[in-house]
Amino acid sequence: MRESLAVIWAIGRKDLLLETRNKDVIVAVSVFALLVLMIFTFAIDINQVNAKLTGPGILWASIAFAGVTGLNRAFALELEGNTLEALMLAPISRDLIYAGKMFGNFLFITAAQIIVIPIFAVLFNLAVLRWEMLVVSLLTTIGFSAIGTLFAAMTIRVRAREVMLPLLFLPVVTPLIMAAVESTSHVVNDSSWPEIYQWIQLAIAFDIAFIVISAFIFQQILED
Amino acid sequence: MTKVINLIVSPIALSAVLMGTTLWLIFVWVPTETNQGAVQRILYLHVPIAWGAMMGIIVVSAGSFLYLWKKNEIWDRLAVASAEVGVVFGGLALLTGMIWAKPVWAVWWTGEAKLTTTLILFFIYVAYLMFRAYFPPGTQRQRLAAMIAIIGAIDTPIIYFAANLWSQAHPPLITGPAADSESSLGTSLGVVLLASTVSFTLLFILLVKMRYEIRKSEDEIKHFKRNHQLDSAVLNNISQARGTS
Amino acid sequence: MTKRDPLFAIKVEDVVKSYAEVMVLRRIKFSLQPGEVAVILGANGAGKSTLLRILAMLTQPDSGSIDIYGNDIAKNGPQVRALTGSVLHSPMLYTDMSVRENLTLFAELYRLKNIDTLIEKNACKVGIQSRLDHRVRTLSHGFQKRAALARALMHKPQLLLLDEPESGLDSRSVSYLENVVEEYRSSGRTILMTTHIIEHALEIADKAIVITDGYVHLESTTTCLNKSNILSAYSHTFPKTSGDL
Amino acid sequence: MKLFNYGLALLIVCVGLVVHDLPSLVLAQSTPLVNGIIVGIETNDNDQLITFVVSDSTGTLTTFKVSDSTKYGLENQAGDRWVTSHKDGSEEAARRLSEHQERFVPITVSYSEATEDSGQITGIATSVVDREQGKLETNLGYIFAVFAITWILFFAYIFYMGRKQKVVQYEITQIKASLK
Repeated sequence: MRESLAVIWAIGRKDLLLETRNKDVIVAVSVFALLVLMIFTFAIDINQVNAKLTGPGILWASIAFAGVTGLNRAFALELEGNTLEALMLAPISRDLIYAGKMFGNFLFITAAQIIVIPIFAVLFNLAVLRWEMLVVSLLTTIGFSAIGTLFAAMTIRVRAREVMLPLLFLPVVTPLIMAAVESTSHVVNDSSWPEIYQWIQLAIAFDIAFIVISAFIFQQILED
Repeated sequence: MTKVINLIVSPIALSAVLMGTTLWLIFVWVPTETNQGAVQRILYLHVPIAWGAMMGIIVVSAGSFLYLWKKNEIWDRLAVASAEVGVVFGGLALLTGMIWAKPVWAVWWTGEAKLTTTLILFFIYVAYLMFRAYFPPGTQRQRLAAMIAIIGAIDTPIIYFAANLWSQAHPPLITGPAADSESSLGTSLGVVLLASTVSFTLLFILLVKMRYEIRKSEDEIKHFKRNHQLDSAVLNNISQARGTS
Repeated sequence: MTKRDPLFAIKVEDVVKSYAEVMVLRRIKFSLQPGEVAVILGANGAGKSTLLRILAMLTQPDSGSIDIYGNDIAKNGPQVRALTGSVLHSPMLYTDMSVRENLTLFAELYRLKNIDTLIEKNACKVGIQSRLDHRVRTLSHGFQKRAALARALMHKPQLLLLDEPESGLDSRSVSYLENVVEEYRSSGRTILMTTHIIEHALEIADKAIVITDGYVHLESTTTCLNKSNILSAYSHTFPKTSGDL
Repeated sequence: MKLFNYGLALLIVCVGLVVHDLPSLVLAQSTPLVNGIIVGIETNDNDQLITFVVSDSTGTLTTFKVSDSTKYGLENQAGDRWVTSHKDGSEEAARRLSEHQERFVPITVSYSEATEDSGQITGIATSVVDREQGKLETNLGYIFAVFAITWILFFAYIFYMGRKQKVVQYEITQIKASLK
């Protein structure tokens, strides 16, 4: 167990180290998300009345779209020097590679959210910075990185990778996006915990289901 | 003579006769429903088509699962054939449902759970087919596609649950009178619906079978090409062995 | 859980691998004893690299079985990978990290102890100690390959797989490679490499395996081989009809 | 191409049946009806209903005036049906109708004395009830659309598969020829 965690940490730390060198993913993800937010503030005339109604949806739509681009980048990084194969040569089971890459992706999306959510709060004038929001974004990010890592690994050899990943990713994560949007709108409406909780439950169920499936099938994805 | 008999008892002829009978039942035999009027006849088409789409998804995931388990190409062929036919049925189910909803619910689309689930599943299986088209050929493609199909199948109940919860939070624009009010038709509705479901199930099976056969021929050509190489290789091998020893 | 079978370092039986319409490996069968330095020869596209990738467990064979030191690679993947070191076509290093960072990462993945001294020691073996803190991107191809070799040696694998290790290397790099080969031979460990430089292969290897048309055409110790009978084994590499109908 | 013929035959049967049966599908209607959802309500100072506007499935707006003889048969959300005439409950009528408007519940209005003024139809409602009868004429287009789209799509798919089959067949004959 401790050895496995060390391996996951080594892979994740490597992603972070590379990120500090070339700043590919976090910058791309957060700038993209902010751009989507900005376009929406032009497309929809945001005011006190409709901000609570439209804000949560816009926030998570922008994070989902930006997340996909980030996932694409994060795997492109392993493709450049064929390094994914180097990881595959190591005497570790393939689900540890999955867990390590997922950990790295989780950190990237989280970092992007740390930048995006406060700016969203300012642009839409909404009080999202509550502890419930922490739970929501944590669970959503786990789900995004679990599914995203899986599909990013699957689409590595696909011709139109940049198109194929969102096509697979977005429909499958729809329930998670619904859960995130609904619980965020409960958060901005100051709802009580039980109301948020039913959506949190959905997110938890989704995360558990897909982490288990992904770890189960990731074994077979990498080999051709 | 035998050719004529074969044609008469062939599944295609049977399907055509059944479909014709179904059309007769829908347009002539069954009385017009009083709540919705003639437009209710769409039901006899929409429900069996939606059923076909659902069947497609079940067959895709079952075939994919069996392929991963048994590694037999038969199951992969079955999965891809029924995915393609299922996407046709699914697209039609969405279209016919939308056209039906407009006069009855006064909108083309609402956020109702079944509709949302059908739409998302349609997208997942479109992505499945596109993935197969874009991925370089080989066993890895079949394996990964099978995994996507299974992920889609596992996602289905979660999507339905989420969509249901969502539509409770945002009451759908209109809850359908078609769904709620009892029909004035009684058993005749059931008879036509059953007949139509049987005909469309048969049509589904026929289409899947046809797609499957094409796929099988394609695979045979592929295998033949390999084996042809094998023959020349065997010859070379023999001559080489003579030359060196 | 599995005991090492001292008789064979590698035992490959009936391995088949095909990509779409091309069957790359048809029925590969050979074995190596511990301590042997073997070289796989064959024309371009004969399937040398594919075979090495299968042995390194990057590619799954369609059928056939492979034992490495008594471990079935289909069942004991991680154990086999711990016994194997590979340098394949590309160096497979993170170009934005230094050599030391790369080696540290992989040492951690291989769960090695005393990583720092290990890195220094292996860097000396391949003559890269002066470049340890340079980013891989800034290094020449030869140094990148040496770094890849250092990574493959770190966990003292019993079996070393090298895919055209001398391609693009200068004479200094090649001499480091030869030292490694000598060290392996003297310590009773095994090397399997591919190459297209036949003279060099005959010099350093104990055994040659010639693959033509997806079969092992010739499996022989190098003492009774010379360049001409290997080339005659090559001559039937391209059958007149291969690939076409 | 068996399946091609099959699709063609079905298309002909389908079109034939629709044409043959057209008269019986168009049921004559004795009183003019409008089905649709309420898009506007006007009340007087005593909250009594004066007029309301209904949008039918084609988006046509019809304004209805109410008279004392107008009959209501409207259910509330709980499903209780409230039946009365305008004379006895014009405030309740306004309440129920605005509730229907909020919930987008479709209603059926039969009316008399329709006048058309610059495209705007105005009628005097004789009865306002929860949707009971479809306005059958407007539906035929939808049925036709559904059946046409369904069969055209199936037909196109069968055609696509037929093309594919032809290609495969051609390749097989090529292989057989090359073997000889």
